[in-house]
Amino acid sequence: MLPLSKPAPASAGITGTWRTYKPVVNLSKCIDCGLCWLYCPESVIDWEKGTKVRIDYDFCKGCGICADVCPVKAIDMVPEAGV
Amino acid sequence: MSFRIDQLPKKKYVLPGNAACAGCGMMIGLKILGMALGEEATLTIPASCASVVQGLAPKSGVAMPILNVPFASAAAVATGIAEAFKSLGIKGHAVVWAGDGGTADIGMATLSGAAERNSNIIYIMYDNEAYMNTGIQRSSSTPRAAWTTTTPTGKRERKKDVALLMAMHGAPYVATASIAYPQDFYRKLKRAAEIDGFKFIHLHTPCPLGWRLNPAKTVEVAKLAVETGAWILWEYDNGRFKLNPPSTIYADKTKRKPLRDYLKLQGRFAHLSEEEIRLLEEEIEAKWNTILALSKAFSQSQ
Amino acid sequence: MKTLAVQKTALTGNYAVAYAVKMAKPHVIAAYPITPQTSIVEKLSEFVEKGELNARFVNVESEFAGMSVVYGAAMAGARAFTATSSHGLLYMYEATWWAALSRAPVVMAVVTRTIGPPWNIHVEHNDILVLRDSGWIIAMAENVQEVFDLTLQAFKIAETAVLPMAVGLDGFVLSHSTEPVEIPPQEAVDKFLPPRRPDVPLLLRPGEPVVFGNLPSDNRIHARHKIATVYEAQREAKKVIDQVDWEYGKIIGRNYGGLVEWYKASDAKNIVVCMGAWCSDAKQAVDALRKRSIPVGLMRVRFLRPFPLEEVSQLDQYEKVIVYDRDITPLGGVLGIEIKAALSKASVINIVAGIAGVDFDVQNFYETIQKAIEGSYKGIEFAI
Amino acid sequence: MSKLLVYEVIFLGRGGQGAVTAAQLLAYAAALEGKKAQALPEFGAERRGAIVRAYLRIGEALLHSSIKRADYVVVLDGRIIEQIDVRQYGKPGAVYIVNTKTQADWYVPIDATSIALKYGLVVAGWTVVNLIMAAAFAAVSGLISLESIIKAVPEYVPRKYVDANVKAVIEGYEIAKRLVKVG
Repeated sequence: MLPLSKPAPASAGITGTWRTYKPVVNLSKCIDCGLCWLYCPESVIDWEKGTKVRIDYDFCKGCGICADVCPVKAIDMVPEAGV
Repeated sequence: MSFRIDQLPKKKYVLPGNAACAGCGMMIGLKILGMALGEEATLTIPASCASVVQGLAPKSGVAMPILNVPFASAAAVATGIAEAFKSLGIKGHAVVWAGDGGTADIGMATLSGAAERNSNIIYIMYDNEAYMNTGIQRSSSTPRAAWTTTTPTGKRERKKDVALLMAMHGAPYVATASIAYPQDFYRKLKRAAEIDGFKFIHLHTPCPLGWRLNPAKTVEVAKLAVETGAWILWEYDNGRFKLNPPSTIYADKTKRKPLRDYLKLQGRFAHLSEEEIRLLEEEIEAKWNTILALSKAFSQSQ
Repeated sequence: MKTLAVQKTALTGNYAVAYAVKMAKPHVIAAYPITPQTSIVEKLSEFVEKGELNARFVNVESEFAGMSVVYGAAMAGARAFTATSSHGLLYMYEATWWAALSRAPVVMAVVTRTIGPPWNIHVEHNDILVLRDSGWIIAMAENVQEVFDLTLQAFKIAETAVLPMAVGLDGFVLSHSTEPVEIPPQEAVDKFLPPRRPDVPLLLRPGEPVVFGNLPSDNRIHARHKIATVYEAQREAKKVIDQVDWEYGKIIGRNYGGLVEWYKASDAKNIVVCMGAWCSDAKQAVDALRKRSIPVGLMRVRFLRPFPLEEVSQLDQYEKVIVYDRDITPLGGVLGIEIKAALSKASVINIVAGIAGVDFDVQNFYETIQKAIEGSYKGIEFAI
Repeated sequence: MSKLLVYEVIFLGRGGQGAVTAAQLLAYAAALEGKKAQALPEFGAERRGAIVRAYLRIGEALLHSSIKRADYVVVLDGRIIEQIDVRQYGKPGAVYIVNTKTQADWYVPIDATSIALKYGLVVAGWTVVNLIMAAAFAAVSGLISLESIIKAVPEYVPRKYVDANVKAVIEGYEIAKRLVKVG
């Protein structure tokens, strides 16, 4: 009766294509604090204490907040190929 | 209440691939809302960026029940939901997630009405300080001097302080919050959920597009707003008005960072002269005097 | 079946609404006072305060908020009621469309009143007619008993058709007139009107992440939804109205027979069409003309939405169709325009009268019907 | 146009005097007898002290236009007949019932004010005569019984004024009945 929506990834498409810079985690520097996970506006960073972080590049828009909030500068923003 | 980051729920209430701009501060707020009340909340969202970021039907990039509603109606629709829940014996919170336009301007009447009759809702005003969804037009919550497309030489009027207005309604719970301080916002959401009646949280949410800001700096600039004293974290809980950390220490003016540090990250303030910055500092000082006077006058629970 | 203990009383139209709403056991009521609607919500708030009605009564700060509250309540599964009039309806206008296109089964009494300026609290139908394109079901009562019956029926119609419904009653003429009313016993009403299904049109519950109203990925999804609501659901509603009226007759003992009422129409040569309280006066004029061997009949429009297309198409068999409108648009009256559009043969005369509360009585009907039949009027006539 | 089998009544009073309530009470009382009756308000905003009208129909049909000229005209305040031409509201042969001490040949005089004072029916400086005059109309017209009116009183009067109103209504009804018999 009503056109309803259900939660699903990619409600605006494969938003990883929006990216100009790509966050790359230097896991050897990572102190597993979880701040990048906490502040990522996209929920594209997965984290459990002890497992360190993993970024879903299909959807990461490359905003760079994770790199900015990282207390040990373990995330680099690397230009995407072709940019 | 304190908590460790690793103890926060991992379930995603904001889903990857949604329609928010890169670096959107509001989405950090929505994430925290999900963590705090995701299983208990039914959201009412008026016309705003928040209606767009959900992405395209039949998908939704926000994993909570949502009723999208007309611009001015949110506080009243949520009242209806809360009353229905009460009448039908359903547990849960009717939560409004609205922007500064939908709250401070077009939605002011329904908001004030809900506050005055103490409707049992949690109203969150995510404040990115202009009509960002329609392309950066001024709102009454835009700070003085800020550039917007309808204030091309800077806004001449001061920012409407909606949180104080709600406190002056005598609402049982009113607080300010910032997306830079998720722990504080989380705690305030949990506190609001414990209280019967009208709850209002004014959440400061930078907008890279509208603030002419590097998206990477969203959290940093929000933090600077607090550290320079331009945004003050406080809560008014059952008649008691108090500052919250880290704003508590900034009651001492000398502890604050220079306002310039906050302004210089934002293109919307790029045109400001030294004199204009000085005037803004005076205005911030006046706001602090008000807040400190209130926390002195309302230092006990009523 | 045991004989029902019907209570015979006399009520104003507004109190008839309030009593019917009380018996429908709504969960949420929200409304803002406006003359001449006010005594509906005053009475309902009194019922709630006295504990005679177990509903949540929300005192709102505007009609826009009133409609928004009942909309939210209805979407959360509640039976919800509001009432308004004139400028109040205009002020809630945005939310009325949102309610219809959300398939929110709210019920609203509209005490029809003139739209200003200048300020004028008297009857006119332009206010309720602004709902006509939105998907709302719109009924107009002729007398206080029908006000009561339509209000009760409205809850069942709205909840079955899953569309909001407005019950129109003429300002002062019905809202403040005291007339005999038969009130059925509560157990009969309960039998007629069971509790609402809270999961239609959607189940809005914490922990159930369903979203309504975000942007469509394909505008055709939206277009299909609009067609389904304002066109197809309206057509379905006609069957619902017939069924509900039949059930009401069976359980409560009174029914009305559908979207229109025919009055002495079967042997008539010319026919009068009108809507609302003044149909009583028009019927007396028809009787008086018939006593002088002028074979005229009447079709009373009870429901403007869904539009009674089948019934109206029967008007083609009459020589002259004399349509009375208590409203005005740049093209004439709304009924006149819509009936003309539905007919191919009959000559339609549209008489616009009684707007801005101008009194129009049996004698006025008698004279204007006579003139219309004689051929003194062409097209649109303003009988002020 | 043929005559309708409907009796029409106009109440003339001052805003706040309860003309509408008088008409409503009579409609309710008529409904208790299974009669078709309707009380219509003046379709306008009331101002305290201004002359207002209320309408009553009893008969075979309910109509929804106002009444211009009535079969009965009931005047709640006698000073009104000095102020306006009350007879503009009556059909030819109409019966006029006026709350006054003064006699005249064209109306039935009922001293409702004295009855109201006798039973303490004074609210906020106004003597409450509306139901006494309603009862007088019932007596003069013979259209509604005193018993039905007494039953209707509690529906339209705050509880603490019911007894006084019932006594006053009975007295008004009986006085009117006697006057009609004599007349």
